[in-house]
Amino acid sequence: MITLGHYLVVSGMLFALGLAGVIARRNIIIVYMCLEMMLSAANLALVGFSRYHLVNGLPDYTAQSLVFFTITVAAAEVAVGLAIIVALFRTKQSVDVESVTKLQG
Amino acid sequence: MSVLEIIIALPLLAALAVWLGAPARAASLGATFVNLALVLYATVQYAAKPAGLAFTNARVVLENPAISFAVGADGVSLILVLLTSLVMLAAVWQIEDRPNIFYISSLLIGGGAMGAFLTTDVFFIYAFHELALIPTFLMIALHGRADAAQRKAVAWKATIYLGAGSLVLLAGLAWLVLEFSGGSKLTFDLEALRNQAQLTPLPAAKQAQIFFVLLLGFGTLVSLFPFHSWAAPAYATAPTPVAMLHSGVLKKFGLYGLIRIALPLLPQGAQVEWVQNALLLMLLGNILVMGLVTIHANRLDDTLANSSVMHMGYIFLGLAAGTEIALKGAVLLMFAHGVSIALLFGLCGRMRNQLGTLEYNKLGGLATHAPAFTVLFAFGAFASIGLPGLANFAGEVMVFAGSFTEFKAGELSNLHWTVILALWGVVMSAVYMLRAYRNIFHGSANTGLFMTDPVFSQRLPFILLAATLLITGCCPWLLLNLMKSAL
Amino acid sequence: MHASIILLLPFFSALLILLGHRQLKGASVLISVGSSIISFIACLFFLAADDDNRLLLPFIEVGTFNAGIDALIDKQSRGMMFIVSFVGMLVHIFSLGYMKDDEAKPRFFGSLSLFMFSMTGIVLAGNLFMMFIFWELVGLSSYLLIGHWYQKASAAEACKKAFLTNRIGDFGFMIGILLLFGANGGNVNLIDLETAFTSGPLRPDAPGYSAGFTTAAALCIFLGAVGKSAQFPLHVWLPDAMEGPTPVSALIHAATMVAAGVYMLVRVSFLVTASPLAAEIIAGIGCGTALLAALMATQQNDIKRVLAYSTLSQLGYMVMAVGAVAMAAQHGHQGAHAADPGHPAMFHLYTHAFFKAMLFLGSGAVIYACHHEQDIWKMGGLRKHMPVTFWTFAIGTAALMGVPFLSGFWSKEAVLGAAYDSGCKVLFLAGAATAALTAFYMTRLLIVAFFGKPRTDSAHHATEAPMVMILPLAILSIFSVLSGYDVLAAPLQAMKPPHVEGHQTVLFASLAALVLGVGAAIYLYRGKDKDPVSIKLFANKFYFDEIYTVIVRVCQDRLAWIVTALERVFVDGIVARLPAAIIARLGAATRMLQGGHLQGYTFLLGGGVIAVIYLVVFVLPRLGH
Amino acid sequence: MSVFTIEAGLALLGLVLLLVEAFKPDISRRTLGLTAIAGTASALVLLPFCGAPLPSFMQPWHLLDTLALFYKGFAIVITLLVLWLTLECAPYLTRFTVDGKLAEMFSLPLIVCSGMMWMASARDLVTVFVALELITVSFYVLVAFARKSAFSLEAGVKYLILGALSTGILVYGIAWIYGATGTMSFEGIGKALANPATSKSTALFGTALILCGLGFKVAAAPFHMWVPDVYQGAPTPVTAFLSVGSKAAGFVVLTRALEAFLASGSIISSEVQAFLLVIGSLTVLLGSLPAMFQTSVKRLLAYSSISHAGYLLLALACRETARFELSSGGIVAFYLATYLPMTVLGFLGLGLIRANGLGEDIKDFNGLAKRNPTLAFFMTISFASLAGLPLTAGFIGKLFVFLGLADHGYWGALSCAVIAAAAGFYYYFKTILAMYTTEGVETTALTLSTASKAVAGVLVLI
Amino acid sequence: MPPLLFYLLALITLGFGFMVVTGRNPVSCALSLAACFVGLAALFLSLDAYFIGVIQILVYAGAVMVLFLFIIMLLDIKAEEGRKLSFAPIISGVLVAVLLVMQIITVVSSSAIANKSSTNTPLALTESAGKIGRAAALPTITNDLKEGTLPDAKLIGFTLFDQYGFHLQVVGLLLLVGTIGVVVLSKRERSSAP
Repeated sequence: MITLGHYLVVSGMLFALGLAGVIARRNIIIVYMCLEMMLSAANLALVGFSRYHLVNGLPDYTAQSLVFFTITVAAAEVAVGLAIIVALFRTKQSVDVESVTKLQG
Repeated sequence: MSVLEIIIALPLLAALAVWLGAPARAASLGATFVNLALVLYATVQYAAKPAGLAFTNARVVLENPAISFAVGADGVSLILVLLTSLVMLAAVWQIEDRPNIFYISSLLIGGGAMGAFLTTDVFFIYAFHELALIPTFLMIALHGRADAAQRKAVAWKATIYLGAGSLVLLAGLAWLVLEFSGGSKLTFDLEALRNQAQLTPLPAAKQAQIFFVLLLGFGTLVSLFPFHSWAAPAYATAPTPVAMLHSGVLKKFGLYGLIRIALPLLPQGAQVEWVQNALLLMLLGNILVMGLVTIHANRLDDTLANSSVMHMGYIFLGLAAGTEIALKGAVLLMFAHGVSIALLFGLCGRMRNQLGTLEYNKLGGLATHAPAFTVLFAFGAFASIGLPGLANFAGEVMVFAGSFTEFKAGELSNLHWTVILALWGVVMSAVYMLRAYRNIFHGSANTGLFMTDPVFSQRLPFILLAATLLITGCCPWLLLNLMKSAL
Repeated sequence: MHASIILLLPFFSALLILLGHRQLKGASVLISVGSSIISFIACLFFLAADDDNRLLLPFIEVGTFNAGIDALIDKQSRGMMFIVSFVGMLVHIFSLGYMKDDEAKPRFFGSLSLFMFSMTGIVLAGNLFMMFIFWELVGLSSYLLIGHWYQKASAAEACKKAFLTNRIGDFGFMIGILLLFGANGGNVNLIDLETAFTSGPLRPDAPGYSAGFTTAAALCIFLGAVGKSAQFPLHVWLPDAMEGPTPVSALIHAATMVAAGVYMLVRVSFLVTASPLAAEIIAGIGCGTALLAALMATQQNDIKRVLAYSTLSQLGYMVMAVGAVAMAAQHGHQGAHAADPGHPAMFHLYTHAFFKAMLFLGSGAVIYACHHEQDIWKMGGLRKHMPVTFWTFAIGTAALMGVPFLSGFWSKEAVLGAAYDSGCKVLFLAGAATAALTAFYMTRLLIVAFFGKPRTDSAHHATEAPMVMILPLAILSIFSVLSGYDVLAAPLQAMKPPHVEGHQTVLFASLAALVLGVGAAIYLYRGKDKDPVSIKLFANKFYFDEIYTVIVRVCQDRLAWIVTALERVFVDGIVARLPAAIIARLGAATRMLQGGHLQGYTFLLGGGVIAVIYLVVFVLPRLGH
Repeated sequence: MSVFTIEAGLALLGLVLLLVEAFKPDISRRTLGLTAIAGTASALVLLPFCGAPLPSFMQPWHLLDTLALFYKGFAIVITLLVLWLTLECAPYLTRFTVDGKLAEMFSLPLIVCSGMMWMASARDLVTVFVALELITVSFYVLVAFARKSAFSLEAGVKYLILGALSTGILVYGIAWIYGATGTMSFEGIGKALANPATSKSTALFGTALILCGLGFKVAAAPFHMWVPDVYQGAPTPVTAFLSVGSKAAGFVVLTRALEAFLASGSIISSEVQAFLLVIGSLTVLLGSLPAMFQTSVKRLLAYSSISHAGYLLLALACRETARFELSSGGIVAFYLATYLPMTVLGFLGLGLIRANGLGEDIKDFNGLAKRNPTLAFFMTISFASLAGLPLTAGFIGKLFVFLGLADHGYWGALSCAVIAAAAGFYYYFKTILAMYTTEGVETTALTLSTASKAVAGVLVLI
Repeated sequence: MPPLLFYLLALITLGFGFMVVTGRNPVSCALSLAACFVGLAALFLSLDAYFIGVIQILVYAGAVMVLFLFIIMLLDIKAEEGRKLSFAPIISGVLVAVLLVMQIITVVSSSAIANKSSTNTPLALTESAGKIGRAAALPTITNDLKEGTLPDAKLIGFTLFDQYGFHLQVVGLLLLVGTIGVVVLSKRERSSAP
């Protein structure tokens, strides 16, 4: 019997997975992928909630439209982010997080 | 528009003018002269009918919490303002070929002190004092008499102490305001707070707590033992006018605050046993410990700086006694000490500039070549050891007498024992002052270090202070009359 | 009226001279001397003034505390006033000659006037606070005068020593005043205090009477006198004070200021009377000082020091008298030696003032003649060179020794009588012994300095002093002969105690002492060129100075050093450095967080989230509200 | 005429500027900048006349109360200042931009501004999210704008990763709050939380996540670690914009969200309150303690802005006041209002010194008083105010916070705040002192455009 | 839905997600991310969110992934083969993840809504046909509902344009800003400066 709980746990695991990746990986592009994963995990939670929060018998579409926005925003973020990463690569010839440690203290 | 507002504004405006390039000396001297004149005018006015707050005027700044720029003066504040304007005049006057910042800072410190003494709104009382602290700190750090690193260290020490003290003080004041704001609005108006305090007085225990916080806060500003160790190096390092103004005037702010804010609002606070004992202990620390430290000093500026820390003990004694006589004595003593220490620091500064050293074992026999200078110094020195006929004596004796008013033949309370020990401090101050005097002015003239009397115009500021000492020393009632209704 | 003239005239002359001596050069001398003369004349009128106690100037009036400048005019103050202004005037005149070629003359005369002012204040003082004020001021003026030749290290040290020693005395004096102030409800007016002690709330049988308090108050006040009148153990400053110009020694350190202590004690004799213990201690200290000083005097070679120690011992005499009279009073010998009308101490003070002042001035003349040579062994044979000085000096010596029918004789007998009545034999015997010693060392002085043949050419070429210096000597000699007799004593209100009969013992004792002392001296010193006897202990003044130096070094300098160190280390360290250090550490630590590594940041962020969730979701709800 | 016109208008102006720059490449940046400034200024002028009620279709997500209006005005002002600051700093900014183009530096702030204005009146989480993202993404671009400077780029990367992370957290939080309460509008959330049936742990979980997400935006510890690096790396005007604009935006959302979370009878109010206190205390400390050891003024200002955020959080924590009418919203608004001029002034000085070819280290301030007394004077005022010295606006703000804390008896937090303030005295004075030390390296007089003088003067007066 | 299917999908999602996190080669990471998203999309479908599922595939697995791959290729980033990995971050990452998961599980298990399921909260399409409020303006929606099919896309569309029209604009603006950003940040310097 699959309950909302299952979905939430899956989304949570995905979220945690993403977080772990963000923390552990050194390749900025992969870090960025992990970030996207986290966003999608959030989406999963949202959709799950919206499905089981019925407004007069139908899923709550306000939540789903938020998901829609999230995806769009994520796309935009990816665009900008990748642009920045490219710029970084151009100057530093590397996408390693360890290549940006000048600013500190 | 009250005359007090002009008195406050004048130095600050003058400072601004000098900053913007007005002729420094002329502007400053002019401002301070006019200021002194105004203060004298106000004092005379008040002396005619010495009752309550005079020249009051309030401008609302904030509705809630109620903060207003309210000025007003009674005997106590007038005496301190008189002190301020005298010392400020002398300090500005004795500056010789120094950059403008000397004038600016002197004016700022003076103006800040004026504001602190004349406003009757806790917020501004506090604010003006802080305003006066900045230039002090800057001047010590920038134009102090030591190599850059050392003077910066000294300046930092002073700033951190004073800053911390001010924050504790702020906490205490905030507590007061929270306790005594009647109704649903916070108010900073001293009168309102006082009324509320009279309407609904706090339990003595709580008063004691608040009073203690205030005591620590104000005490740090007055270099109350053991929060004093900023003072001596700061004064020893500070440029002459700053040393004069801070030790002479600004330092008195803490005491003024205690008399003006803490005591009226927390009448039982100071009398609660543990607070009083703590205070007595601390002030004994000031008198005895610092007395010995002073005796140990072997440079004039150290001696003066430490002595000025030590003498605070007597004023605190007056507060601790809390009787009318003692309090008025304390105020008198504040005035006297301010004038005398300013005089001494001023002369000390001259000596340092001319001789380059202040170490006793290098000096000697200056009296031979600089008799007038010697006489002036003697005025300051003997005043500060409480010689009758000079201002400090009346204050000290009043403090002592005031502490003995409720004395039953037979039993001596802690207070009385403290007074007796404090009296021994008088002996100690004689020891170090005479030592200084003997080492510097007596003995055979040391040909290596040669110094002559300042020209007459440069003598005048010191003569002004010395004369003040003599007059108030012979006729303390001149000042006491101002305080007829106060306290 | 007269009172205020006498008081303020010297004040203004002092102010004028000290502040403006640059402008008015020679004039300052005239101002000073003139003022002294005027105030002497005023004082003559003053002698006729009738008792009262009126306020001259306001000083402090707050609540119960009002210490004004008021004059208590009665027999004692009138008499004392006469002494002060009379001797003062003579010394002024004498100084004209003595200080003729001193470049700092104005300062000298200014200080002299200042002294006259303060001394007058003490004499007139109607309440203890006023007395304290002028008490300190005479201290100042004596400081200035002793330090007149401040270039001399010895003088500089001496004046410092004098002031500080007096400060210690004043410390006690102030405590005493405060005790009385508190106990008597803020009223320290002498008359009121007397009533309070005799019939008021402080009388022995009053409720809440505390003997301890009375004794304490009496002794504290007495400490003031100890300082001013150079009693043991605070006597060390007086001999050194001889560094000052001789006229000063005559006026301040012989006739008037040092006597102020005694005067004050007499003023508060009701207090002494009220406390037996205090009375005994006072008498004891008095006679101890008398004896010790006399012993020291026997071995001094500096003419002024001999006189100084003699002064000490005479002061001891007076103090002893005060104590003795009080003891006598406690034993019920009222009337005989009561403080009023005549008090032995005051009487001795009175006579002593004249002859001791004269002796000092005489020695001054001698020193002046010998070009500031003070060692008596370098003099000799001065009798022929300066006869007038010699004769006056001789008269003075005789008076001091208490040769019958000279003033000293009467007063000394009175004092011994008091000691006798006190019932304490020790006092009496010590007194007698002191008398003998006095006779001894004075004779020694006279013989060595004036008889025999000159031992140095400075003594050889000594010539008689000028008129201005001779005149005061002459006048004083007259007084030291006559002042014991009612002829002078009565109009001058010398408080001469009625000469009571039945003291044969006393009479014989004093005569015996005289004969003994003189005989011994003549026998020992006749025609000697160097001191036949030398007793190190006496010569070195019982090593008091050395002991005190040690005490000061240990109890003050070492202590100061230690305390300073502690203050630096602990107070500063704990209050200032420690917190600063802690904050600094924290700052550095927190700064470590900013490693600049992205991974570190993300970790912190993730960890933060975990922590926050843990806090908010799992901890806080448990805590409840 | 309604506020919406202004909001849309500003965004539109931004786009127009872009187009112009695109099609007329040779247009001088001065004209662009001045146009932008003029537009913003006119917006500011028009703002008071926008009382008109909003069209009904906007009501559900667009709230127009005094708070919103205040923050809208705030946004416009800061944008104005930033634009002008950009103009001032243009000379050295262009050195790090491609082809010395700055057009986006003028247009993006306008868009950000409208984003902030929308945020100010957001009444549901969707709007918050969208507006917030608009701002954030624009800031990604702005921070990395001077990309020829390695610092700017590094800052861009760091901000990008951490910002995206925080966005993820925020969205996840929104999801959970939605799950717990079944709605996204603040009123709805408030109502739901007031209803005891709502699952507490779920609500708390969501709240915690959201607070973390917002905490990142307002630079609250422990989510502050991006601030120093990013602020230091970003072009000075952008830093100013970040430290005032985006912080203010974060706080307005925080205020709104807290209104919901701490609604009367809310089941989680006490937890949230405690959380705010803890975070606030932590923030003031973590902000001021490291600041004492900074040598770069810009970084110092960054830390100081952290600690100021801490004070603001503490102010938010004193929610319903015990006795006195100091509404925390009011305090926050006042604090921000005072914080704006002094910070901008600080960055202005920084920018000008930078524009005169000096670095951003404290030692570069040496002898400023000699080189340019006026600027030194302004800077002194600004730093004194940041330090919270009496008679300066900053003091009153701090005082209110202290009073509020004392009023509630939050002694722990109060002591932290006091310690932080004490530390603050130290590092601000260190800079002030530097300005007056005469051993200045070289005493070349700094040039200061009259305009900037004027503006600075105005700022000082505030 | 059958649990088995759910677990399968979950496994796909998480498994590929795990590969993203652990993969050494960026390309493989990107591809596994795409796969992960596909699984996610399937989960969306299983939650009756067809539209979302579709755009998840289109936007993410399609556009975004392509973008990623494109960039990776463009910069031809070497695989992290040679570089030995540093353990501190990995351990901390794992730690944080584990803790987070534990927390989430606790929260989920403690909250009531978590055990809603398609059985205890079924969609009531036909009943809801009457009470869809303003959406009724669109007859198609009502008709679909009456037929018992969920007009998912239509309903989302309606919500978007009815409630969130403004937000759409803003997001559009956002995308524009993104574009500007990309242009600003990645345009090359004109080498020949006139």
